[in-house]
Amino acid sequence: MTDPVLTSSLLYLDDVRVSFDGYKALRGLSLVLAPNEMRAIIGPNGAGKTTMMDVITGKTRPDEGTVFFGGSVDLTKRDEAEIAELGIGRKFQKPTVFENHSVDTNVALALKAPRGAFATLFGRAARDAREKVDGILRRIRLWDHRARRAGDLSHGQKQWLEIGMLLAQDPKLLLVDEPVAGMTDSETATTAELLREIARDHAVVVVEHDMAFVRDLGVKVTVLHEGAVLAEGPLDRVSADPRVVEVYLGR
Amino acid sequence: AGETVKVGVLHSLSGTMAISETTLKDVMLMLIDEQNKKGGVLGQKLEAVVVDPASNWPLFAEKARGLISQDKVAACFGCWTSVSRKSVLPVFKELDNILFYPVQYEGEECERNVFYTGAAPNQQAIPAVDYLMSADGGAVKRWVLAGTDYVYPRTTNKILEAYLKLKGVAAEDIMINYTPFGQSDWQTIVSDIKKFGSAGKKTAVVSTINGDANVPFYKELGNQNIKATDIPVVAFSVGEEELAGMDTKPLVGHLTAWNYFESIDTPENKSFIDRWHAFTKNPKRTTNDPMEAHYIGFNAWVKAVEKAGTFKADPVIDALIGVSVPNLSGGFSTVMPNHHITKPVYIGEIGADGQMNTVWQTPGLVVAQEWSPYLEGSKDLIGDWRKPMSCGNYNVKLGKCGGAA
Amino acid sequence: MAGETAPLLDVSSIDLFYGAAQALRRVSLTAELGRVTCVLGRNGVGKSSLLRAVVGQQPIRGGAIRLGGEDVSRLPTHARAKRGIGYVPQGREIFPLLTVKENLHTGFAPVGRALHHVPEEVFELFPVLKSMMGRRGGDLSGGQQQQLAIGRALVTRPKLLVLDEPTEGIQPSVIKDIGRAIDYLRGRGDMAIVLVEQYFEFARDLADSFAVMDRGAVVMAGAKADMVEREVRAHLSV
Amino acid sequence: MPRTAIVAALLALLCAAAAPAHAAPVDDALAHFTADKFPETDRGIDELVASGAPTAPAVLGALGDGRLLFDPGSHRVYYAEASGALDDAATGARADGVAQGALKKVRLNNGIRSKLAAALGGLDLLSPDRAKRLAAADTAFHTPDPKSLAAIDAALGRETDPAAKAALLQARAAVVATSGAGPEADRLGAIATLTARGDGDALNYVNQAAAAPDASPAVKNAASAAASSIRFTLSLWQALQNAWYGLSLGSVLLLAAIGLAITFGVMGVINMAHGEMVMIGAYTTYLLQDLVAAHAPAWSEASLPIAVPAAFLVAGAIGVGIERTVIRFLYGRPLETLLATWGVSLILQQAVRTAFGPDNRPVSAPRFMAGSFHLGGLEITAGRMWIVVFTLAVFAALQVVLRATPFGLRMRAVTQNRRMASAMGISTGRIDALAFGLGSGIAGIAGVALSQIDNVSPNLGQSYIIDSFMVVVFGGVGNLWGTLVAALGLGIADKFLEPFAGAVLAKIAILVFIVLFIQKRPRGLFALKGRAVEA
Amino acid sequence: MQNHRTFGPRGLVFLAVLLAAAALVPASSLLTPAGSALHLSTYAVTLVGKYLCYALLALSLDLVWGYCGILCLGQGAFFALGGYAMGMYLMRQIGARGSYANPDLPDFMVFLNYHSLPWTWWGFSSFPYAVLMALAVPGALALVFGYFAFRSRVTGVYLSIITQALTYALLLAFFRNEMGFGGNNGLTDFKDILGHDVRSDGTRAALFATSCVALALGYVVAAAVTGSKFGQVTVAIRDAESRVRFLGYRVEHYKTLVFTLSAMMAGMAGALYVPQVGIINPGEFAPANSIEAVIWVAVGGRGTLVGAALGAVLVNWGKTYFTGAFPEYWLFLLGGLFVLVTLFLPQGILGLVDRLTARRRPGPPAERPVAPEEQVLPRPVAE
Ligand SMILES: Nc1ncnc2c1ncn2[C@@H]1O[C@H](COP(=O)(O)OP(=O)(O)OP(=O)(O)O)[C@@H](O)[C@H]1O
Ligand SMILES: Nc1ncnc2c1ncn2[C@@H]1O[C@H](COP(=O)(O)OP(=O)(O)OP(=O)(O)O)[C@@H](O)[C@H]1O
Ligand SMILES: NC(N)=O
Ligand SMILES: [Mg+2]
Ligand SMILES: [Mg+2]
Repeated sequence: MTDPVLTSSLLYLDDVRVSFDGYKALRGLSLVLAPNEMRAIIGPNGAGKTTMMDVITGKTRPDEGTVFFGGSVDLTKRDEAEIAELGIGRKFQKPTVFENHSVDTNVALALKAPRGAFATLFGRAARDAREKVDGILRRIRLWDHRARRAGDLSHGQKQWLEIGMLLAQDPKLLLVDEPVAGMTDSETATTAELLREIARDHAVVVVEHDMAFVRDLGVKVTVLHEGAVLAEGPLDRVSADPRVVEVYLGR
Repeated sequence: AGETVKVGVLHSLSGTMAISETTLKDVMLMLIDEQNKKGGVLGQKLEAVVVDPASNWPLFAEKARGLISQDKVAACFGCWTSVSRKSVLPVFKELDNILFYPVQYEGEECERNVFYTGAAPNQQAIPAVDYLMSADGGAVKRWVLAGTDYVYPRTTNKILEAYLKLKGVAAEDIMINYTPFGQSDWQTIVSDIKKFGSAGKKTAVVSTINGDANVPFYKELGNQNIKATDIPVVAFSVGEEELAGMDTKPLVGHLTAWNYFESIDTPENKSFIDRWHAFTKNPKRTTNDPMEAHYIGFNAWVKAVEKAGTFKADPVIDALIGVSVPNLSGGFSTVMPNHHITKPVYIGEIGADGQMNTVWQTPGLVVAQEWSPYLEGSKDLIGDWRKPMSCGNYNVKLGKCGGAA
Repeated sequence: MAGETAPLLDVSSIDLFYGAAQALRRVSLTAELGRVTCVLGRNGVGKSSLLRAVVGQQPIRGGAIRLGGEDVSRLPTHARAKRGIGYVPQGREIFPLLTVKENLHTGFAPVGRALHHVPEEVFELFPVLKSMMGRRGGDLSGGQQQQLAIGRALVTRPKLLVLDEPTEGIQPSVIKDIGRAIDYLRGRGDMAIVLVEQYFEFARDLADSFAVMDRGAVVMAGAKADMVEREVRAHLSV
Repeated sequence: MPRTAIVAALLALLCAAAAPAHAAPVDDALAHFTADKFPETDRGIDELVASGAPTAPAVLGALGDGRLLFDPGSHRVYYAEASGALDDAATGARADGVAQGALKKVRLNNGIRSKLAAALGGLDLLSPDRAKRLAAADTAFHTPDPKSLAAIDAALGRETDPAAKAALLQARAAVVATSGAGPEADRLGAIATLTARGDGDALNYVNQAAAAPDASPAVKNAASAAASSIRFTLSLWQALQNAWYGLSLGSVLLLAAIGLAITFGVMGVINMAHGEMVMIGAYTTYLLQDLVAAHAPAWSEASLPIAVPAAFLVAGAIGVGIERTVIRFLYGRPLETLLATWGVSLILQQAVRTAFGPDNRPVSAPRFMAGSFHLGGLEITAGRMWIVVFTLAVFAALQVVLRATPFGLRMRAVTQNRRMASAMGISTGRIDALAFGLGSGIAGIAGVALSQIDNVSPNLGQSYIIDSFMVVVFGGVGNLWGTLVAALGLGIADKFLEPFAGAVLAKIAILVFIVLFIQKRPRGLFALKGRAVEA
Repeated sequence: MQNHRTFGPRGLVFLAVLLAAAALVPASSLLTPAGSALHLSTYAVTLVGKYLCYALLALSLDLVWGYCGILCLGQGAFFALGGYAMGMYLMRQIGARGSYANPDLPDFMVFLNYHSLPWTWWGFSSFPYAVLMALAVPGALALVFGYFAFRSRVTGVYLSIITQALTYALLLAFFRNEMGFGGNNGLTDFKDILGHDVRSDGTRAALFATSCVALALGYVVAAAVTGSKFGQVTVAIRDAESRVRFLGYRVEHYKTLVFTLSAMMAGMAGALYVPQVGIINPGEFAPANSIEAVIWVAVGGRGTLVGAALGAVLVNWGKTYFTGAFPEYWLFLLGGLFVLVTLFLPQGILGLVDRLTARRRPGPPAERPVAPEEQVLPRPVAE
């Protein structure tokens, strides 16, 4: 594997195909992400954005195609936990938190720390763990809710909590699926700012339908359609593309 | 007077064994009731303490302990399966009390605190085989030993196998088959039996199939059209009570071996049946062999208590040996030094009415062989609880009592 | 028309609790036929709770909910559906293992046999559903599920359509479609629509009247014309 | 006197129908019956046959049915007619005024029964009734005796019916093959006939033909070729037979599990009381049978079919009752349904035990479910066959209800998302109650069928509950087709293992197989894939 | 977040009661005269000793079920295996005192014509070896079984049913005399343990005290496990297994570890149970026994360790009492009790206590047994 694009990339997807009982969700998707790059992904409902994240995180095995991380790690051979340990974190489209744990425990569980069964059984929590958790809680504005059961949060609060968990995980690559769905405009702006800040030293892939938010991010945009890349480039150029207007933005 | 003496009744009233044991609880209540009407024992009234060990073996042990140490019963009547007996045995030994065990079993046991009023293998299985080998029984040459997979059938079949081989039956003329408890699909096995029986030699099935599995077994026999005249089945665990739950028409002619049948025509039996019907207020309730065993055991106990003049276990245990009480088939059963009783053996045919018609019986009473002479390990053992021997497993070859503890 | 005088939905001063925690405090809201009432507010202020109270998924402690004059506060959810409340919940709540077609057919329950067919307008509004009739609802993408959820509610031929953030996770062109759909439904005049939204432009374009919530209470309410965008936005920012 | 000799004697008797009656020997013969000893009875049969008394067939028939009575005092013998009227055994004349109570039955045992069967069977070889002739030929086939050859040949001479003729030829072949005598051609012919029959008995006789001391090399070769040919056919039939046994076991499993596939598979209730619903169905069958027997004896053959709807209603109603009083408070807490239904199952068991007693209740089989028939080399018992048919019918009906009715759709909607279903206007309470009632009712129906093959006792349900869960889960929870395939598959696997491993090991092997299989397919045989499941 | 209060006040009370009982009960039974008000009969001591073993079993089950969402319907198998290990030791102690006076072979082997001790019995004359086996055999079975099952991601009812199949298969296997464990009768008629007569009051008191200590120890271990970060992960697994994977935790390792630990606890419970009840036989493998254990946990309060132990003691005490006092009707009472507990005490008995004291503190999540049930029950799928 000496392909220069591959070795210099953080994430490399080439010709990935996935089908479910005959339905082709991904049809030759290719995508390259450089280290510390932030990328926005847009595309019609059902284009395969979430499926792409499933493939990267090991939830779905592609039928065909290559998926490499850090230039050398073949993600199709790893399971979810291994991939997470490699440094890929994810926020789900439907917020998924540990409903019976308190908000702060949710964050603490995500905190970067040894993940082994014996390590958690016998290990002591790092001294700065508490501060880190508190910092994140304040940042996602759930400090006041820290002792509540996560299952009792409202939809939007869960979204935030999941973002907080992603921060705690401190992965090399963040996959963020529709982070601002159900947020108010000002919250959306805050989130964009947060992501930009993270992107300074992390790679980020953001999926969103909120064009104002995508614009706020100010990064390269990839448009997926029917399981493959339809267009790629700055938002202005992409949104001027008549095909994108046709299938996605509408008139 | 005024004080009552308690008697423990340790039979499952729920769970898988309730089907067999509930009747035994009822018969004990009747016997105690009758005894009280006669004035009790030693001038004291008896009181039955009924508990439900729920077909659960550890619960048997717990209940036994409760009966003896909490309720202070003078004796217990109970258990059906061998495992329940094994489970309570240490308790009876430890707390030195008496258990009357009323069910046929595999033998190979002779304990001081237990009186075995059911049949040992030589009081049921061996005579049944003898009968089938006789001209009268059809001169059977080929044998299927079919049983439920547990200790009683396994041991009984081991004894029978040794016995049959001794009688010159070749190994290939013996088929042994075990099935799990509650087996309900007998298609394959019955068809195998049929095949085994079509080799041109007279074939019979010796069944040690337990309780619940019998109904589907006999239904399958009927369905596959195996008639008693082709391949008779002689069963050791099928009594009147089990037959009451079956449509017996297809079974007519199949055999059972017991020490008592409800159909036995004696005045004692008739009176017993009448009292039973009156007591249960059910003119259709059947009687069966283990009930008779309790009848004998209870009367023997009463007699022994009167002989000893006390309810204390030790004197009563000693007094029981040699006690002879009427059984229901017109004779007397005697408690022998090996704590088993003498019994007549009957072979009966199942009739369309669900009753057994005696077709053969031993000429006299049979003394139990608690240790089978046909097994390697036990052929040199005898049990005799009379003083001075007082040993349940005396080795006549070595001339000493084994395992005393 | 009766709607001219009395609103179809009249929520008056209700309280709602989750265990000991109060989520709604004396909340009032009305909705009239042929009009869209928009409920705005930040995360966790109680918008969904209010809708759940209206459809009957969450019991209220005080106040009353009237539909067409009848007090429905104590009726079970399905009885309210029979009286004409159609609900598009937040998070879509598609029956995952039923096919798209079956999902739509669940809407037959509250209506008479004569109406046991999917109204054609559902497919006109969301043509994607037509091509996916045989697929399991749970397999659809998020946006597709949202469209299915709206279509499913329309099958019950509601008089009151309650939508909880219907644009969440929807691609822009479909948001426009949904907007047009709501506009169309309003235009028919036989339906009152309550819309919970975070997406302010969308709400502003559609709404006839507003209610803005904060911390479990309605802090502003009135016709669109009476609303000052700056004040509303102030309530929506952190 | 050997049995075949009696046949010959009886035949002679019949052929010389008008032989003069000897009064004295008849009385002597009958006197044996009054001794109440089997050897005497045996002798009595011989002498009666030898006496050629005209009442002999009637007396022997009565003996076989247990209708032959004697007076211990007067030593007279009577036989009872079906009507209950008594006839004198010696004369056949009506014997009025004899006190029935004083009479004792002449006892039977299997030896006597066989002897009678042969005696009466011999008579039947020439019976005008075709069925009797067939049966007699079959008896002769199964008890080959050289002495009966003459009788068979005589019967063959008269026989015109092709089936009866074929049966007689087989009987003759059996005699020839086992006798170790006769011309070579005759023996070869017999071997050919037996090969054509091709069953276990034929194999046995062919082997005997080969083993005859004077068998010629030609006979030996023919016999060993025949034996291997029969063995091959037999092994093919055996495989089919095992498949049938498996199918029939599988359909019992399916029947027991199918109600659970609703209450557990579809509704998600861990229904430990499912077995008790089966039991209640079986008791309903028992009660109904008793009711019919008491009030409408003419309908007793129909009591089983009537029990099907009755059991459905009774068990279904109890199911609805349980749902309304207990289960409905537990939706969303399925684990607690385990606890509650376990309690319910204890209560139901004990209730039945208290009401009916702990012992088995007899349920008899209607005629159409009794006996067995052959299909080539397959032996199919009628009862099992009807159960297979019935099970498949229940399965099909259930599929229709679930797939093609609004009720089915609503039920699935409710179980997938109760809150949302309610918001769609579905009256969840009603659907829940009906669905649980449906599952319970089907369990009740299973009880009707199981009453035919198993104990009707308070423990009936307990013996099926584990297998039922195993089947539903193995097939994939909620997938009715999975339940079907799992039940039949496990049944067939069990029946193919049983001949090698024995019933106990076969069962263990099946359990181990399930454990291993689930590793490969963690969501059962027919697992649904995709997002919809994880959502 | 991190739950530093490993035991909490309730746990401390529980431990104190156990340790006090370990000291006082034997004293009362041995040192006070039979008539005295302070005297506890041997019957009572043995009975409670048995309940304590059940409590330890329940505790082990709660560890996997309440805190990790693994509804094991085969927990009785581990209990029974531990019991057999101890039973084999006790059998070997009988020596030549058996009926047949055979110094090498237990009685059942003699009459089944065994000529030498099967290899499975080697070493069991040593007490440490037997104790080791009581832990190691259930542990190893759980390790292997769990590793494969969890690696294959068998969850929910599928896992429950294969654990049930496991115990059922073991039941059938142990029934077979060929297995060399005494078939249906099992092992019984024990005489000595560590040189002391198992039937003496002193030994019984000692066994009782040991059971108390074992239960206390089991509780300490379980509480430490559930109170650690490991425990939080297992609860997270219970509630959202796949989400845990995406955080990088190896779910199968966690599950296998808890499962193995729990099996070893169950094995220990079985080993203590056998000398106190005097018999071990295949009946202990019966699936119904394992289901009953689940019910004790549910009655006491799933996800509350103390509750599980309490549930076991209460249900068994009820069973003892009802079967003696109402032998004909006890199933109505017990069955009714289960129904009522489910309807009125949805969180079990301790759940009720929690609810009554809820206002005082929110309680760490691990102590709150409300779990999304989807974890155990796959979403029903209609065909
Ligand atoms: N497990 C599955 N089984 C069947 N079809 C599936 C499965 N998973 C995804 N699909 C289909 O694949 C397509 C792509 O889905 P995906 O969720 O990736 O879309 P998306 O781009 O994330 O859409 P959205 O913006 O609406 O979230 C959809 O049409 C969906 O129905
Ligand atoms: N089931 C519940 N149990 C306890 N508290 C809840 C529950 N559902 C919501 N809450 C709480 O009630 C408050 C209102 O929640 P609600 O879901 O109504 O908010 P919302 O306005 O719809 O927010 P969002 O925009 O995030 O959807 C929140 O603080 C939330 O945490
Ligand atoms: N002793 C018996 N029949 O188990
Ligand atoms: Mg998506
Ligand atoms: Mg909301």
